[in-house]
Amino acid sequence: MRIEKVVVETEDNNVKTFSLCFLNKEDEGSFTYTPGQFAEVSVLGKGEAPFGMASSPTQSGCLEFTVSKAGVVTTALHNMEAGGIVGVRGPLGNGYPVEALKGSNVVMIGGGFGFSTLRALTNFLLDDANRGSFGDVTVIYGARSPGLLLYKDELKQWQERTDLHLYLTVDVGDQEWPGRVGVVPKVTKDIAPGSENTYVVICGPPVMIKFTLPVIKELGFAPDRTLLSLEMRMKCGLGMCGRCNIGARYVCLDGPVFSLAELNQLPQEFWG
Amino acid sequence: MMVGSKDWKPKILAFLCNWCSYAGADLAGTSRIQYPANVRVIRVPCSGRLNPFFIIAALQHGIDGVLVCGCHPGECHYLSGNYNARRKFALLKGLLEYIGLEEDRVQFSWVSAAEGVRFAKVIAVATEKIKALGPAERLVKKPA
Amino acid sequence: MPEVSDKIREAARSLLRQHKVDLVVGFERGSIPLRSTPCFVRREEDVDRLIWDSFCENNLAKYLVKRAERVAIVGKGCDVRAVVELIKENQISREQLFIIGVPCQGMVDRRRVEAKLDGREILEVSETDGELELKGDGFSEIVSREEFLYPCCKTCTHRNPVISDVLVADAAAELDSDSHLDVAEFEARSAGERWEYLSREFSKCIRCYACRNACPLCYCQECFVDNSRPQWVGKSTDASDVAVFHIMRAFHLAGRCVDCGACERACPMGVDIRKLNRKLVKDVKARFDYETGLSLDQVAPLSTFRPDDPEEFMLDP
Amino acid sequence: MRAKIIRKEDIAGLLESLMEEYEVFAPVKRDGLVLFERISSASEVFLDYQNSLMPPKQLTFPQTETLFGYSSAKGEVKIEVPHREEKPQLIFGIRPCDASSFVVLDRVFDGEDYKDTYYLERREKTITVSMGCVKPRSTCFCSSVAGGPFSTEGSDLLLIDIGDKYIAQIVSDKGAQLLEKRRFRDATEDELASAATVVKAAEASVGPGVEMDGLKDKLDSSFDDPIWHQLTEKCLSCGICTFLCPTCHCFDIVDEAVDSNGERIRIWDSCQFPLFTLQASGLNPRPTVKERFRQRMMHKFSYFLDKYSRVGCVGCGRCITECPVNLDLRQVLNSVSRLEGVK
Repeated sequence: MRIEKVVVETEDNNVKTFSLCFLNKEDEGSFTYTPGQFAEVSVLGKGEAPFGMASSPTQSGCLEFTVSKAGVVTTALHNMEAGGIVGVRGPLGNGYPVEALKGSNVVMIGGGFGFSTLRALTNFLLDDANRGSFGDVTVIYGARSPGLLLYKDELKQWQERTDLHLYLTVDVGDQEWPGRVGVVPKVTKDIAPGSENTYVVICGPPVMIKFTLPVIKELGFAPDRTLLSLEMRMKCGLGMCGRCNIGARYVCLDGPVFSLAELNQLPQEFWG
Repeated sequence: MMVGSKDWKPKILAFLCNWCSYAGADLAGTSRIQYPANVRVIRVPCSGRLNPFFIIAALQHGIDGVLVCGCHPGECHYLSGNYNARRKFALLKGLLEYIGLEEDRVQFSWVSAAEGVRFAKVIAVATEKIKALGPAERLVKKPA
Repeated sequence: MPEVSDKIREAARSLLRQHKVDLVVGFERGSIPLRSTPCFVRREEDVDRLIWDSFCENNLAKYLVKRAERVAIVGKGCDVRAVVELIKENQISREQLFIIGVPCQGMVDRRRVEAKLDGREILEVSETDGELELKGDGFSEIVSREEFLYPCCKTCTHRNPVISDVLVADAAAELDSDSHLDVAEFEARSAGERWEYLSREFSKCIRCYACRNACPLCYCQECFVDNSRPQWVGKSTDASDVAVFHIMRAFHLAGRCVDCGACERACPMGVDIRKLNRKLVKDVKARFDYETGLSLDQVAPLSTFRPDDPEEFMLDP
Repeated sequence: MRAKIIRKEDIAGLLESLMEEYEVFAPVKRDGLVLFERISSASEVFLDYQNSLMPPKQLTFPQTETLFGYSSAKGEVKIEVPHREEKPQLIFGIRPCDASSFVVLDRVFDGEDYKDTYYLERREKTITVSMGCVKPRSTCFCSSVAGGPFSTEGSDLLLIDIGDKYIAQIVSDKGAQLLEKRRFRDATEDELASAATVVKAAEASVGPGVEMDGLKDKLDSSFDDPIWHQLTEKCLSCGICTFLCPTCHCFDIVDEAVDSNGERIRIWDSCQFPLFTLQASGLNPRPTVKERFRQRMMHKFSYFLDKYSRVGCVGCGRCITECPVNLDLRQVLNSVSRLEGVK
């Protein structure tokens, strides 16, 4: 695929969003995905790495990936510009169970650049064709500082919408930051979203998930209505190479989205 | 290119210490002293900075000869970088020869900032020796 | 060697009873013939698991690196030499360490014993005064222990631990010096022959890294083969990459290798790993007059220099 | 049982004729090591062995394999999938444990969701003539894991040594076809009876190995038990047990390239290496030998059962004989089995 556009998301330059367009039109038609699924993006000469799609399938055309610079492949990607060619293998994984969410309220809780697939899910839910199928939509999204929030323009648009409750928070604010200050678990507790007929979807760094789960439990969310998108080191994405398993379940194949009810049945091996 | 082919020119990589040898090379250049042009130069802060892996990586990627130059003993900008390097190089050169690499593939020499003539001579002699060996074969990584 | 085992237990028991250490690292009986296995004793009642015989082949210094507990190690000559280097490299402190020194009579090369029996499986081994009795289905054979010592035990010059807090046997007879004849013999071959021999050895390597992981001095948090930025060496079984792995593994041990042979004993494929290590041991001794793991005071050869170090290898046109 | 008789003196001739049709791989003794290698003459074959040091796994799942090559110039990317040999391969003298390991690997690579064509193509063109074990090693525990010294799983033909001749038991159509073309006589009742005696004696001689009853439940419920630390403390975290294992299949995918020209290769990886699960963020869910060794046990004796309804181990015992610190899988599993106070 060809890199169409590169957007620097954060002030530290460490997170960029890449819009990728299909070189062949027929591939575009056959690449159907749901929010929460991921793909292996490869940079020739460097290797491939898995990223969740940050775009929603309701937005046709380009695929978007939000990439934090951390390893070999991500660094190579960050060095690429519009016009560059990358490989994409996917879609992989299960994605968010959008059919099951229909008719329910949805609370999304995200932190850091783990917010990318929740952004995809939000855009999916807000799409004109879909919005009527879901109840209240709430997004709680935190970053370490205002400059590290992703998708700033989009967040502004979302703030103006009446069919979405958006709560932004930062761990440490600055003079210009008008919003909340506090870590995601605490803010979630303050907002205390209702749990009745509601799914909560969580994606973020392990430490955030770890401290958010007790809050969610306290708020009365049932484990089978608490959904988490997990991260593990992956290679094949096909459930063969053997590294991303939690118990007998492969994050790449059976996940990355699991309900808390499912995870409770598995060995607690994902926090490191 | 075939071994012994007249047109074959060895690829030689020279790691030059910033303070002495690189300046020596510079002097050779500004003084218009002639020396073989097969050498690609990489400037390093000190011969002591040279990770043996730089040499190995060069050989793996098909460089025909590696030359490392630093300040003469007692003249290191960092006082002892070259002394430490000398111990490392002695063992490395011995080990590489021991595994069967030709003796002259990897060479070391001292060149000071004032020694433009010596630099040219070192390059000429090193190049001659590497030329005599022909293209590197051993340790070169071949595509699968 | 039941009396040595007894003395080890005695020392371990008293250390644990008096709370002088939290842990004793020694050997216990293995699960298969010709094997003894590392053993971690933290309670007095487990002390009787400790044994000593001709199969205590692992270098236990491996288990000391960055340990927080006060620990006693049952150490033969080569283990203790490695301990000395680890202390110098700040991987363990002398103060937290108690060395139960075992003058060593050399360890038996299980693979050579097995090879001698040519496919007949050994099911039971007993050991008496310099002899091993090997029993299997329908056979019983007695072999001399001495004949089957590991090659590194045959050239070992420090069977007696160089430092210790207690010794559990009488001093072992020492060889005067290791003349590295094997290295000299190899050096005398042509470069082509050397390359051919080592290429063949390296071709057996499956890159399981047992040699690295068994080595008491290989403790880098991230080994060069695991570095990804930069990636120094490829990870496949490509001949060049395998050779580079072995060359650099050996080089990283220059002046640090105590020639305990743990790498070679761990290797399942029989790669002649010590061929490289011993070259460096020889050169370090010849050039810098340094023998590894003998003294806590002597500075490691690559951390120091002499202005008049030999430089005959340098180009001086 | 359908079976033919092959006299021992005819084995060489059989191999020579097989070599015309197949790439024949057989145990060969080189530098004292018994390994499966491609043979060009029957005389190279070494059949007086208990088991090979390495299983012939690399014949269907090579340690290093090019997935595709690529080159890039002026924004044009070219991808090239390597061309593979057409000639079928025959593995002669493979032990029944190793033969059944192919069935284990099939479960992984011939998955419901995804198929690994690289493996499956090789597997498809592989025929196995296995050699039953008259004298199992003391470290063998095939009988614990639903195998046996004369198990036929994964074999096309199984040879049973009854002295001066082999009974060639026909296990699959592939095996039947192989013998059909070559005129061997049917085994007599007497010969079948002596084969049965040999088989029975061998089966009786396989050690107790691993107590499998209730093991999976014990493993699942003892995940956080401190025993895992005690059992694995001596582990060196090397890759011997995984690389010599006939069923270990974990791999890594890496690029070998200069700039944007090179290839993407698949190489064996090991769950015992710290890097295996290390994330780019620095987080490692299996940071020490305890988690890694436990993963290996859980994968084979619990997760595999969950996923594929069979144990992911064939009981060859290589991880026992070759472990540099004698960390014996049987002892580990039996210790877990005997844990008290755990469900």
